[in-house]
Amino acid sequence: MDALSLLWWIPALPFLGAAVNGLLVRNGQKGLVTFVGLAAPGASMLLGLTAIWQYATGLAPEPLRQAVYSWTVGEMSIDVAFRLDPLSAVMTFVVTVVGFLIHVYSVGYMGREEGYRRYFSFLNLFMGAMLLLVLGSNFLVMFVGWEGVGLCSYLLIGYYFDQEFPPEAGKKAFVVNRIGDFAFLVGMLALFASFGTLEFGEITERVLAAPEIAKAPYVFGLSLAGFVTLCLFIGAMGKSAQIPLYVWLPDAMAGPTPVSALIHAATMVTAGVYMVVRTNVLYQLAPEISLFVAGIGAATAIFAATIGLAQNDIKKVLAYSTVSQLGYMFLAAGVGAYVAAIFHLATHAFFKALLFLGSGSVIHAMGGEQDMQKMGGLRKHLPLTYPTYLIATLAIAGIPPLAGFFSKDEILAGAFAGHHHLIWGVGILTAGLTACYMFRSVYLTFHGSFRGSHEQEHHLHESPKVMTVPLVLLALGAVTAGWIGIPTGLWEMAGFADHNVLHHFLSPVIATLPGVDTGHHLSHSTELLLMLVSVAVALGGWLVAKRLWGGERGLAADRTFAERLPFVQRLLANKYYVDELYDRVIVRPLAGLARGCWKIVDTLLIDGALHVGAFVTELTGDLGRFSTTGNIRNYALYFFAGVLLLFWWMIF
Amino acid sequence: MELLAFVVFGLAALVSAIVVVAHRSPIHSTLSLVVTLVSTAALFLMLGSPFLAALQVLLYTGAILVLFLFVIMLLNVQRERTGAAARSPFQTWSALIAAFVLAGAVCRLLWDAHGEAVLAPLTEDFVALRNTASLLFRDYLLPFEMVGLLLLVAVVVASWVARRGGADSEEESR
Amino acid sequence: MSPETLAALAKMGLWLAFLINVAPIMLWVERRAPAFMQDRLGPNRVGPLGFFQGIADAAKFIFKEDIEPATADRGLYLLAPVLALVPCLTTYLVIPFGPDIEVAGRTMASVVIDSDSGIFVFLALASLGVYSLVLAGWASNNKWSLIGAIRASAQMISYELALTLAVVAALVPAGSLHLGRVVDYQIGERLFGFLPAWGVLVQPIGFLVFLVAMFAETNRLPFDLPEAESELVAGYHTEYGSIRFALFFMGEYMAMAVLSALAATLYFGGWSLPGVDLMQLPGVLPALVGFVILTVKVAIFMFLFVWVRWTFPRFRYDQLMRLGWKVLLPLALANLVYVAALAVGGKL
Amino acid sequence: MSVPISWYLLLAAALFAIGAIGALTRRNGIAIFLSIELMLNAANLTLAAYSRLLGDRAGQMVVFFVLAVAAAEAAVGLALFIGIFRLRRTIDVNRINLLRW
Repeated sequence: MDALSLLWWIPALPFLGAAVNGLLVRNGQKGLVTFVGLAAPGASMLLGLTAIWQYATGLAPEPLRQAVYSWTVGEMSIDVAFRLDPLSAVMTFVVTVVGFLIHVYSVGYMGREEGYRRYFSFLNLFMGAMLLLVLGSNFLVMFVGWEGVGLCSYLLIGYYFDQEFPPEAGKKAFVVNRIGDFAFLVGMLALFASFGTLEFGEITERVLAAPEIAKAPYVFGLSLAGFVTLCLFIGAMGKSAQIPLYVWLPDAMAGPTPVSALIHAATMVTAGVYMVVRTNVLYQLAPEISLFVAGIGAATAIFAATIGLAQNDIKKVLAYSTVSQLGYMFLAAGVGAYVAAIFHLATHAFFKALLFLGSGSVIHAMGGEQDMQKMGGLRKHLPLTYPTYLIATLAIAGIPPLAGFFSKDEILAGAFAGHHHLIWGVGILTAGLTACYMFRSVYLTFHGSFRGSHEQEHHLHESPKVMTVPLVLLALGAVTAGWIGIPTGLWEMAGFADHNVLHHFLSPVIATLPGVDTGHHLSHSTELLLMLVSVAVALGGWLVAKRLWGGERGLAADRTFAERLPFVQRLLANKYYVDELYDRVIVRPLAGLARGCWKIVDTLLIDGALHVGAFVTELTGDLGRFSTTGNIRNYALYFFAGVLLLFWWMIF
Repeated sequence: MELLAFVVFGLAALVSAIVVVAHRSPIHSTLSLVVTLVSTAALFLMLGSPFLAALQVLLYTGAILVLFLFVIMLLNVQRERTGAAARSPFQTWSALIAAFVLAGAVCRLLWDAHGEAVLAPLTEDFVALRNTASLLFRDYLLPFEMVGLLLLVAVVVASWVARRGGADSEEESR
Repeated sequence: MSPETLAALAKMGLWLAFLINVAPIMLWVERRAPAFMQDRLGPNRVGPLGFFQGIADAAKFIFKEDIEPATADRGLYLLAPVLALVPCLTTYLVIPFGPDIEVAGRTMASVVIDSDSGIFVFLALASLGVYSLVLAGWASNNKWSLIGAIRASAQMISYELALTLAVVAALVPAGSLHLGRVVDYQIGERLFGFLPAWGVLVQPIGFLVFLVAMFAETNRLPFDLPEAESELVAGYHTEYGSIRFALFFMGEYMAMAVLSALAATLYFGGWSLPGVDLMQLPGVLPALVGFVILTVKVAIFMFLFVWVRWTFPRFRYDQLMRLGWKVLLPLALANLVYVAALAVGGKL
Repeated sequence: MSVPISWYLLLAAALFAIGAIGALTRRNGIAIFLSIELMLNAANLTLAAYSRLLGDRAGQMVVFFVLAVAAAEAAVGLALFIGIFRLRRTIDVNRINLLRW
């Protein structure tokens, strides 16, 4: 079977599953729901893997494009087309594999929930939308997927709609995303206005052929490339939770934990990174925006990492960790290390999904409790969850030879090579902090003695196989995912041929522009030194965490910290009061403005005009109705008068 | 001779028409209308249409006005009440003025159009009933049939509307 | 005075002489005939066999005190009995009573109004008969009278339909509204080669309808609901006495006579007798003999009226209406269709 | 002596005006009906007169149809009055003003 010709079925299958589960199956048919809910993304995954395999082993390095339908409005024609190239192949791989594993995990985790069918319908819908996003051949299809995942995110955050907070969080996510989406739309339309097409391939070709078009001044003192990339990046800020639009992501943890793993850690939030890399040719032509991207990424990375240090909710820790790691990815993209960004995206997908699923297992065991202050010593009770969680932590901390080490190291190397030393410094500091707060969560959760209630302790149990098997598989990925991108330098130093598979695979996607300097090459010694530094920092972070929270120490360090530096502790625990700031600066003025509009524009002007109109009409009617006396003789007289008038008119 | 007949029947028609309108008793109004119609029938005869004259008497006075009388007696309609409350001077005066204006204008127009023109003598052909019949049943067959249908519908509707003890009738609840 | 006018006056005089005498004679018949049927004597003091009884009754009516109800609508009260005579004193004008005759070198029709519209005029004038009943009932300001008047108007309108339809069917064979042509047709044609083509033989059902409707139109038993003495005292003429009552009385008998003449004309060959050719007679004799023949036929009908009166009981009002609308009207229509089909098929 | 055609027409116009006055001023529903019949009759007279003037019997046909329609109208109208009378015990149009404002 030629999987490549069936490309469009990859996103279509999950959509089909969502439709079947959402529209045809009844609530009670749990087995059928499970079957459809797993079969659709499973088939999609198999198809996707086959297609990637066939593409990667194929002779043609050309991107594969498949148009399904042509949407024509007037003279404008946009294809509903799919594109398989190295970048979308990597993304498809991550999305389908991680997505499918999380689907399997969900069967166990969500087994006793009320809206089981709804959940799987939405989850399939998300898979479809995400695959549409990554496989779309032009901005419009991508945008449809982009909005689709936003919708699913909203639906799934607000999954527990009978509680108070989740729907609020869903709304917040949606509204914050809208801000970014709007900018995305503006950027997209600017591209369309300039090039008359939205196809990735065509735009890249045109820009490569004539870079001066993209460099020409456009608006606000920016070049076309600058304007478009800025707009797109603002879109990415929303979707990928960068400063200042990151605030929705920690709240998004109100959704079910597998949702957090899939959408708000592994896949959807990386869409922004994917999009930036997808349009790398434009970013390369807009160095100032690239630098801005890097700066935002670095700031987000360290900012979120510091907050992560002071969080007690296990999922919040992971959420801020996600924000921080996404910052890393943008840092990479900003400094021109696009492959590193995608590399980190892929490895991160595995270990972050693993972390979330592990935390889900913990929460499952704790009967819904998420506060780490009530945990401790869980490793005895969770013999499978603990090692997998630990592996993920090691991976994210950057301990070799796990996945996180290679990707993170490549980012830092990229930053250093591009002479962005300050950014590199921030990155390395963040790496230490990451190790520190991640091990804090490990120690508080699994080590020491149990701090929860007796009931909870009695209830503790390892999760069922359907949940632990995905954990193990993901752990395998977290260990090995990095090996596809072992740096060229290491291979060379070890005397082997270059086996940096990922780099070679992705290189066709990264545009090489004349006059744009991308070839920063570090000497092998520098590269090795940088690796050692980052490993040392990671180990340092781990050791600090062990000193502070390891063993039976529990929460003592937190208390000491709060006593010694109450201001800093409160600042961190309250996430720098950003939500409050936004509330004061943006939300309330907006609400006030809206209220003003309502009172003055709507009630006074619009309603007033209507009331005046209605009053006039009513008055006319009140006066006019006296002519309808109900007395037929009056009517006859009107009639007769009319006849006379007609008569007069006809004669004279 | 013809002039005498016209004066007699015309005056009869006019006077009885005024009585129709002016008399307060519906019975007297109806009977005056009978006189008007019979006079008009005579005028039809003078205008060379014995068919219309006979039809006028047969249909109008013999059937329609009998129906009026029948209904008036059935409902026992009394004379119209007089008195301030029942009067509406505006209606009355405007009606009078409008009618006089109309009549005046029409009369003026007709007089201007025809003046003292006198009719040509009647021809046998015009009066012959056979010709009238062939016109009615040949050239005007479709309207004739449609009028028949109309009358059928009217009969059905009338008997339905006026039926005793209908669902919406007060009669039944008593 | 023109010869035409003179001739018309003569013809009218002939008719009036006949009609004036109908009432007194019928008074006598109405009393002697039932007496004979019931095996009793009846009036036998005034004249031979009490023959002048009618004259005595008429004298009584004329000399009785004229009483008017105080609450009556006087004008209409006085008008109504006069109107009772109007239809009968006008409708005979179109009934032929003989063949065309030659008088003083002129051909003259034995009918007062020799018009194409003949029967049309008859029906139009006959339809005015209802007014006298309605006005009498209304003007009397008496509930019995009013009920009688309402009954009369409904009854006469209802049966007029059947009557008219039967008449139309009877006209179809001759193809003319002129009654003289109808009689000519009945004289000229033969059924099966030997029977006279009298209407009654061509369309017996039409005749039956006509006969029944005729009884109803004249308010005779068994259809005398408007004056049913056992229910309404005397119906529309309850409040009438003396000469005014006599006028109603005369009107009723004259209407019977005229309708009988029409029936004879439409269905029994009118003034003709099979095998008798009046044209052989000289002068005005054909007309006079024709009139006598017609009178004999009318007399037979009149006796039928009396006979039926003393034979059948009175109908109930709803039965009357049902008979009129649901039996006679469909029958008359069916008869008309039948006759029209015969005419179109060339069988007549 | 012959009568000018305009006399017939003027008579018809006068009858029509009288009928109109009646239709507009009478309060009794049946009287209004009678006035309308009067107006119809006036129109019929005009038609017959013009039929005579123009020597075209089409006018007589129209009169015939007017008569037939008048019969239908009278039947339905009087039935309506009977119905109204049953409900409201009156046929005074001043008091039959259900469709009032």
